[in-house]
Amino acid sequence: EADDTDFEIVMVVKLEGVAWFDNMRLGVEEFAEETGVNAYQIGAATADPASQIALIEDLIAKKVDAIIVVPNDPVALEPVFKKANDAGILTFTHEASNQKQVTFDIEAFDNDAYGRHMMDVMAEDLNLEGEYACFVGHLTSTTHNEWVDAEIAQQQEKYPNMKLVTDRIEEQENQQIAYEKTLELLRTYPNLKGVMGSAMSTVPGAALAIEEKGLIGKVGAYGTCLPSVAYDYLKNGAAKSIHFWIPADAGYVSCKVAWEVLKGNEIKEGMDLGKPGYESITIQNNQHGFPVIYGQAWHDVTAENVDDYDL
Amino acid sequence: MFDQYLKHSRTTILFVMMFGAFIVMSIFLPGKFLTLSNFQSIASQIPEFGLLAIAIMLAMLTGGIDLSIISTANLAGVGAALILTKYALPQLGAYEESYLIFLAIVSAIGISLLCGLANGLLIAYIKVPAILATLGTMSIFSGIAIVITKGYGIQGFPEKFLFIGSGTIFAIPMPMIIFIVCILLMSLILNRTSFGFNLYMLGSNPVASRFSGINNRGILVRTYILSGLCSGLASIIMISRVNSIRPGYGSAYLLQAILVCVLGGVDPSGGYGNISGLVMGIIVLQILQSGFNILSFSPFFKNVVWGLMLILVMILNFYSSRYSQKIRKRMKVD
Amino acid sequence: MTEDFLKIQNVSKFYAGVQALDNVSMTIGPGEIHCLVGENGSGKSTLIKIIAGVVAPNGGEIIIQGKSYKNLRPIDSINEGIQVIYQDLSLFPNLSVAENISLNQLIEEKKKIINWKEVKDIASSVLLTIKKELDLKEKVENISIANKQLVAICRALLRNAKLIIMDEPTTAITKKEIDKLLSVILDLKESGISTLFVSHKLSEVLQIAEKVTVLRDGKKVGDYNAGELDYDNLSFYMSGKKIDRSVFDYHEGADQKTLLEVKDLSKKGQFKDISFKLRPGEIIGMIGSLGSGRTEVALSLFGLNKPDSGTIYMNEEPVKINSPRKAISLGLCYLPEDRLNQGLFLRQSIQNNVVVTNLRKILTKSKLLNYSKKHEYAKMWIDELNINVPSLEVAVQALSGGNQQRVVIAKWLATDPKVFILDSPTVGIDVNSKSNIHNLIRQLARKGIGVIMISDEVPEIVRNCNRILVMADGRIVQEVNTIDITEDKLFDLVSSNSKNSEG
Amino acid sequence: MTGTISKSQIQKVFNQNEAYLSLIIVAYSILVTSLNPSFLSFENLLDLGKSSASMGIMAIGVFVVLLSGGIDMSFTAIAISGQYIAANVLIASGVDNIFFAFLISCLVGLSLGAVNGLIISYFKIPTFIATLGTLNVFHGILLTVVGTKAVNSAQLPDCFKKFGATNVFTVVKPEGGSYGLSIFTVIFIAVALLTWFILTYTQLGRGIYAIGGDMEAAKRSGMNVFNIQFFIYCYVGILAGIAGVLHVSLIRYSNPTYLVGSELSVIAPVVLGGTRITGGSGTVIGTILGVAMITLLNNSLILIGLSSFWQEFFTGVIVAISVSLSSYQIRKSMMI
Ligand SMILES: Nc1ncnc2c1ncn2[C@@H]1O[C@H](COP(=O)(O)OP(=O)(O)OP(=O)(O)O)[C@@H](O)[C@H]1O
Ligand SMILES: Nc1ncnc2c1ncn2[C@@H]1O[C@H](COP(=O)(O)OP(=O)(O)OP(=O)(O)O)[C@@H](O)[C@H]1O
Ligand SMILES: [Mg+2]
Ligand SMILES: [Mg+2]
Repeated sequence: EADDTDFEIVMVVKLEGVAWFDNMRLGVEEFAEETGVNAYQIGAATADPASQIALIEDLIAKKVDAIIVVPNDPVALEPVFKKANDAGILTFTHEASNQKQVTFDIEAFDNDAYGRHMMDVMAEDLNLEGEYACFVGHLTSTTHNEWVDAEIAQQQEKYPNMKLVTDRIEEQENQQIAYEKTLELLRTYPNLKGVMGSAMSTVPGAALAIEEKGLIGKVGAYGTCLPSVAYDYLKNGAAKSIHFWIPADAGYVSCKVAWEVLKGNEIKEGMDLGKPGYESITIQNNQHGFPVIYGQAWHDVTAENVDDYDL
Repeated sequence: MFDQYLKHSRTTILFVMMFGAFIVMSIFLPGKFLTLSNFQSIASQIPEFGLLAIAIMLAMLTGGIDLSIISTANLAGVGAALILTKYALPQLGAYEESYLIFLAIVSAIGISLLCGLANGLLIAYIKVPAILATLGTMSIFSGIAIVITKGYGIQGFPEKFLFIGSGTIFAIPMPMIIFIVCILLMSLILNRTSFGFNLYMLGSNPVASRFSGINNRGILVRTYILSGLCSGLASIIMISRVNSIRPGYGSAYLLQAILVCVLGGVDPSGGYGNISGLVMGIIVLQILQSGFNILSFSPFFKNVVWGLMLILVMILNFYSSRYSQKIRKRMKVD
Repeated sequence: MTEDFLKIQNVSKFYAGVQALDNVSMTIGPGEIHCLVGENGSGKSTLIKIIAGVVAPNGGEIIIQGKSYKNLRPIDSINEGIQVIYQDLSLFPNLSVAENISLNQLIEEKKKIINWKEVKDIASSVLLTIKKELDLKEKVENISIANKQLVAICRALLRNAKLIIMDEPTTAITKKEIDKLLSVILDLKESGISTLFVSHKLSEVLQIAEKVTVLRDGKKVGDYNAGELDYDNLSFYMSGKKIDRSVFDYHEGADQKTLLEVKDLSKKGQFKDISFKLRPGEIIGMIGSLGSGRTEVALSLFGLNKPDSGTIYMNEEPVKINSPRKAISLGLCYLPEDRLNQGLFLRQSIQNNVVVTNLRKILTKSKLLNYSKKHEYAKMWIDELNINVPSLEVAVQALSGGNQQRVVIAKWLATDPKVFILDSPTVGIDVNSKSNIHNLIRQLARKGIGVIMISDEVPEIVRNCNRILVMADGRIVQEVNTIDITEDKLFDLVSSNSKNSEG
Repeated sequence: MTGTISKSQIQKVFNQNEAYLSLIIVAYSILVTSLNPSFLSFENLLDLGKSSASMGIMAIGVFVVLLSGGIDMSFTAIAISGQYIAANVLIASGVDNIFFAFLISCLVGLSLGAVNGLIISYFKIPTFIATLGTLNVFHGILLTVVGTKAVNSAQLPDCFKKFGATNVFTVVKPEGGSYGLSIFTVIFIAVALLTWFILTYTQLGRGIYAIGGDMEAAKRSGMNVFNIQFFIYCYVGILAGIAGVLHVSLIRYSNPTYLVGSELSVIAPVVLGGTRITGGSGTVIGTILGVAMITLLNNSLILIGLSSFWQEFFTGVIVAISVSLSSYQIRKSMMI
């Protein structure tokens, strides 16, 4: 019988050196320590699918056992995943619910639900009315686009008194651009009430602009962000509510799924993967017929509970 | 003869480096570096990047630069992808499918030629400095790609098309075969045609080339078209390899391609540099990159090594030219 | 006599594969006008650069005012009062005339802060000494070569200078300016300033030199007092050969068709109503004062300067020449006046420089370059023109001026031209090479090529042309047959017309 | 004189580059204002001045290097190193003083700039290659040795935030809120003036022009080319250090992966401003105009109501048009 710990599981993240994936690494390391499996995380210096593929190519050459990817561009990975599978390597993804060629995709939650949830929170905070704008990191970023699609859909279905002022705005994952674009939005749409962010950099950038223009209380920043990044702005009221899932947990859970599959165990609906929000997972096949594991792992953070997080 | 050898001292340094990198990696990664799969991995990564590097090199030979290579590739890829997916119906017969693939390839190439032409016209006729012209067109091309796709990727191409990016012939990855053909063709063009000859002359002194009756504008336009073509070919390999296209794909390649050109001995001020140097530069970079990936080095450490390498080549160059002067002197005295 | 100002002892210098200087010694006394002559590549400029501290010698000693320098830097040399007019002028193209002129003075005075009024004052006062007016604000890159040369001369005339070295300062300027310069040198001598003067125009050398040092192949041939020298023995010392000083004798051939005719060619601000005819085998000289528009006319014929009106006929057919390619295809070619920038690809090999105009001849049937053909073809022309090269692979910048010019000529002859326009073909070229080039040009004419030769040198024009166009202010003011005129008369003609243009 | 006509024409054309750029800026501003009058508010202009300051300062540095005939690719890595190290040192030492931050950032900038200067002037490596190398080395070392963890606004010492909010004068709006002339803009102007002064009125500055015009001639005229080059790269380093502090103070966030990768978008406005890429020619005013043009473009697309999907395309078209217009004017004077 093969040793249950004699596996090499590699997490390939979008980008090295950002807070989000630094945190994810903690989860991967926790998993490695707890189980004794050789699990670790790598990433490229630039968030470009091409560099990520290069990393995976080399992992295939290295003959690891499982590769988990947080893709910059999910479809771009299909061929290289196929190659990995052909070489007997298992492939998994996180944040790519439409992925083909994977054993499992692991999602902290359903993107559509998450987007709708963020819109609900914002709408409630704005008393169900007012103008808002949505940001994406890059116009080409799938997850962000899915969230924004869901947000807009939810608003159109449920909040007729709210109004999207312009097409989704790109801030290139850059806080200064988020700041400048928000300034411009505030000038162009004086009745703007809410700014919805998708990338980590939007909320602080937008909140800063709101604060500087003396609009705290009149305009608020919402959206996905880390508590530590948005901390000041939540406290001073420029950012009203942020949402995130804990990357370390996602990292841990993904490794765990990979390990269970490597050991030959079955992943079942309702299983507990050992982290909050993943106590009772659901499994659905995506449109291409590949199974996706969903948790309910999002966290809503406001000025009240932001101190509870150290991330 | 000795002169000839010295003239190529830069190439020699590169060659030694390439060999050194290879040996070091083989020793430090026993059983992991010297494997067929690793070579296949290296071989399938080099081509698209290599073609982009050639595209930059061509522009550099004229003393310019082409920043729009990635956007050209993206736009060409979007064009091809539109054709491949729009008409890729399941009931398509084998013949139609081949025809479709052919059409897609032709349109990708056509688009990239047009992009190159646009650059060439701006640079040759309106005399916009290349860095500005291509910076502008970079935004225009990728802007068009974004307008067309609204930011969403286009995916799912016919199986046959994927052979270009992922297939192998006698264990040699298809992209590598394309790349080798391109290298050979490009060396032929640069070294053996009058266009290539004139390109080098123009790069080393545009005024004198004008005074010698070289059609500077024509050469410039053709160079940028050729550079566009290389980007187009890269894009075909690229979209086939990843079975999708999305604007922005490959943006990390831009600075890397410039880096590898310079490492490979292309003079950014024009007139000097050859394909063999470039290819060696690419191989050095790829060997180190793959080695570091296998070793799970921090990607930032890779940057340090590349940067150091670049400076090191130049410093060695500096000393070798000093040294060679001394040798010459001694030969003279003897 | 007082102590020598400058003493050079056993200086040697190697360049890649070339011994530029071999054990050369020389002294220059205070107030002495010392000339340095030698063929192209004999090491004159190298010696000068060594004195200036720009190039480090491989051996030997440099003693300035009794102080021996091991590691002479440019700034030491400047501080010792040595000012150099470099052969390539070494001006700053992007700076104004005023600044170029006064820069050295400011550096010399170790000024940290620039007073622009002072810059202007220095420049205008120096210009006054050579009685020349220039637009002080103009950038040097926008002025003509001649004016650049004047700027370089002005720059060297510093207040504290003790030795002024002039490396071919008179190549582009005309007789009148040259005379002024020579008189300035005599003035300098009066105030105890020495001059080291390099020129290929032996008449100038003979006119002002007190002492002459002759170099050949990097070795010193000897020091001579001016009194012992005349044109013939000086050129013999330089080249070891007797210089052919024959004259072009033009025989009207049977074929008297007009090869090239220019009718009423005008371009606003440059030239007006230019008309002339050129027959096969003719050498037409174009002479005139600076800025008289000769180069512009030539550029128009070569498709690089679109004229406003007028017609050009080749073989009695009207032609439109809108690019050098077109010109070449019509059988016209142009040897540009700025050899280094316009004529040569300095860092490219000699053979590439030769074949560049005529790749067709070295293509294989499948339109690919044939390297051995290329080599042979280049070699053929190099041999044909007797160009002395170490190897065809060497960069052309390693060649001496005369050989470089012959490479340019070779490149044009390779196109099999009918009309050859030579703009200042012997600028900066030594007497021996010069006479070789002249012979070459005459041979071309004899073969039926029509030649237009632009030059500032009256003797060159008179000896080599059968007809002369005198230009001033963008117009042809006179057309004369060479047999009808003497050198002196032509001098007068040119200078009287240029006086008009200045007045 | 016949020559004078063409001469003055050429000169006019060269100065015209700035005129053309100003014209394009004015025309574009009119377009934007007609689509959305709030563009031309004093407030907006002051805001733009603030946002563009750090890029502007880096652009001035790039301008000086380009002028000298070199190019610097590494200044973004220097700026981010200065900023990030300063932020971390302030946190670690507990000293909450913006001058200390500037001191550290500028020291880092100075030393990295000095490395560039030494490599370039000692080994005579082409500047493009040398700085492309050091770009990778500096940034790589920063990320591997100093760290990759971003400094959040909550962790960032207060002095940065205060500094970022400092205005030289403040206008309180009747409807509430206020705006003012940011100290950033003043620093930018001061740097521009200082640079202009150095370039115009010091021997050193003329030396920079001189080596940009002809390096060999500069050596021959006894200038200490080594020192001049060394100064240039140190100066760029210091400017990058200043820009780094402004950048972190503006967004209250220091991420060591920021800025790097934006080299070309800083070099472009400098070239757009008429600085010759081969050196020797260019003006501070032109550089400022170039920066203004790009800033304007980046901060007006929402105002004119352009869909985000079209923004990149539009930016490209405007850049292409403006560079074409100015190049087209100059092209006649070129013999190639
Ligand atoms: N930088 C250099 N590198 C290599 N060889 C050189 C260099 N400079 C000069 N030489 C060679 O040294 C020799 C002497 O050159 P130098 O310029 O001193 O000649 P010169 O007497 O000034 O000739 P001319 O009359 O043409 O100016 C020539 O053979 C030349 O090719
Ligand atoms: N004032 C000027 N401004 C710019 N370029 C000039 C000016 N004068 C002359 N040039 C250019 O410089 C080159 C040589 O000038 P030069 O003084 O020899 O005048 P030219 O008109 O050619 O007269 P010539 O050859 O008869 O002396 C030519 O290419 C000419 O176009
Ligand atoms: Mg000389
Ligand atoms: Mg002339």
